[in-house]
Amino acid sequence: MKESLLEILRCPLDKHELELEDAEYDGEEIVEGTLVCPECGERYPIEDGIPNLLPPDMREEAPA
Amino acid sequence: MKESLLEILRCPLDKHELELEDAEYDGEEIVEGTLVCPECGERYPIEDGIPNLLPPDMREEAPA
Amino acid sequence: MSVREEFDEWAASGRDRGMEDRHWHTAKHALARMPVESGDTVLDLGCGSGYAGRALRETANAGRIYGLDGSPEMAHNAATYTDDPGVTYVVGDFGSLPFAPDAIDHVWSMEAFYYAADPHRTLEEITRVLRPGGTFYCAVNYYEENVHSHPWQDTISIEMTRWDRDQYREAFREAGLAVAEQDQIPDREVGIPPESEFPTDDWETREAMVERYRELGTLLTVGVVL
Amino acid sequence: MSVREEFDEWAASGRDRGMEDRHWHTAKHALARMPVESGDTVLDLGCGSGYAGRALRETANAGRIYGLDGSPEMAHNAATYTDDPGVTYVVGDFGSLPFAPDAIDHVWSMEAFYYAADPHRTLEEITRVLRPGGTFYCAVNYYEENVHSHPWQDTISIEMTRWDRDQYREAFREAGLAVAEQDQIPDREVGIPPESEFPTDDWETREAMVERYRELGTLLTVGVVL
Ligand SMILES: Nc1ncnc2c1ncn2[C@@H]1O[C@H](CSCC[C@H](N)C(=O)O)[C@@H](O)[C@H]1O
Ligand SMILES: Nc1ncnc2c1ncn2[C@@H]1O[C@H](CSCC[C@H](N)C(=O)O)[C@@H](O)[C@H]1O
Repeated sequence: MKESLLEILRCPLDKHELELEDAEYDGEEIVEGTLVCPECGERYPIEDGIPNLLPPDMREEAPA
Repeated sequence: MKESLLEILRCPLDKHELELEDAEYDGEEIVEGTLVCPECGERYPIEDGIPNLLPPDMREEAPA
Repeated sequence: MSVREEFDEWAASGRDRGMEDRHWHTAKHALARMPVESGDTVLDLGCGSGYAGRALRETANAGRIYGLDGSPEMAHNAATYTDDPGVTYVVGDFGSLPFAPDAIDHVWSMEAFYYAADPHRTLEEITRVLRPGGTFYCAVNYYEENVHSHPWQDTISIEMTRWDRDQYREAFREAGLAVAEQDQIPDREVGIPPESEFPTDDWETREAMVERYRELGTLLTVGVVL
Repeated sequence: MSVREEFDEWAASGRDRGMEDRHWHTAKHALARMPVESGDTVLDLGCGSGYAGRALRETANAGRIYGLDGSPEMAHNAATYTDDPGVTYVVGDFGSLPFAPDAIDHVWSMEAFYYAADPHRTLEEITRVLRPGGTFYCAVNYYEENVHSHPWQDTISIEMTRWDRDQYREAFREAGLAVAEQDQIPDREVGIPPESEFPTDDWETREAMVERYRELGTLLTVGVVL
């Protein structure tokens, strides 16, 4: 994802703007990192360039 | 036309409500009569049950 | 010649029923898409024989249909084709609609809009008479992309507006109509003769006729009042 | 099973591309009607392989496409099918869209809406993220009138919403979306074998298959935010 995506992305829980942490870049693309909601504290992973903004209760890993 | 049509019909020139004059009825249908705009004084004929609400400059008879 | 004179002549010579037959091929598909609810009030602009409004009474149970036409002969003909008390014909001009604001749920117009002397003003009038959320279904065969329609202007004394798809969308938005859809509806019904019969009276080549009817079709632009 | 688990499995087994091939038959007609202008931002809800958004980039010159899907595998597959910088995939749920208000010009969704756990809430979310005048194009093959789709629920662990045409229109309006159009788009492309080959694995009779594809088709409901 591009950093400009932060303008439009919101926390799915409280619709607050998100902040980027621990970003790893490949050129302009953010490939890994974390999106943090400063309002509720929830953390959303960026994996392989794709942010995962599922509400936390839908995000758990599938049972192995 | 039905009398209830007056609720929705307006003078094409100034959009004022219209008043009915000289109405001839066939049951509930008004078959002849005149619609008058109390605002601008313009008069619109009802012919064969159909009101003619063309603006006056478009209404003249075709040259014979 | 005026709209009234031109189309009174058409009506007197029975062209109203001829247009109905041809226009129905594509009009019915557009009519079927309209979100008309039981009891809704629909205005048919340039109603001609009035077939579209009568169809919406039957299929969508529209409560009231107003068919407006600038030609008294057209309106009088239309009135003789029905005795449905929910259907009313009115003689009037596209430039100054004789209706109250917000009085109409949906406006339909087939093969008529481009005769408006000032199409922008007509769109503003449509926006005025429609309630918020009401739709304007505007269907035309005469438009820029349909090159086969261009010569039509030479056969008629009224000046016609030949917008392209973009111009329709832009003009709708200027008048306060959000564009919800734009589509070209093919006519799959008109019979196209085999190659060997071309040229016909109307068509140089079969290819041109196929393009006109099966590919270009009727341009439909749908606007919604915000 | 959750949406994520169910559809991760579909994605892993390549069903994303299979759906793309089949859905394209009707989706392309609905996509072609969308009033997307050059530079517009479009959100594809339940994007699967992401083909619809990519098509709107090419044909309508959309400025930005966001493909949202609840299945990480679907989103990751979709990302591998393009390197267009105007296209972005996001994992998220229909119940709480991770976007700012008024951020989106048009929302598209094909064969996905009825998986929403609370479809009314999803419609409210769509209304929230769309700007006034923005459209929601909602296309589904699973709906009440399509009796041939009813058994699909038995093959999937997620509860599906089976509204009829009226229920779609009513729910749109409740959520603040004016209904601009409703249509059933036939699939004229899927091959239907000759009578002698029925019953097939999937179809008892040829008549049923014709009804499903050529007559009932894909239900499209278009809403506009007032
Ligand atoms: N400025 C104007 N005001 C009102 N009606 C007009 C008009 N210009 C043209 N018309 C009417 O528009 C009609 C166009 S012909 C189309 C008729 C009908 N809708 C159909 O599909 O067959 C004619 O009946 C003509 O009288
Ligand atoms: N609640 C939910 N939130 C987000 N995505 C969902 C969802 N429920 C289902 N989906 C996604 O919706 C898609 C339905 S399959 C349709 C995919 C694509 N639109 C096409 O036309 O082929 C799947 O990819 C699934 O993961």
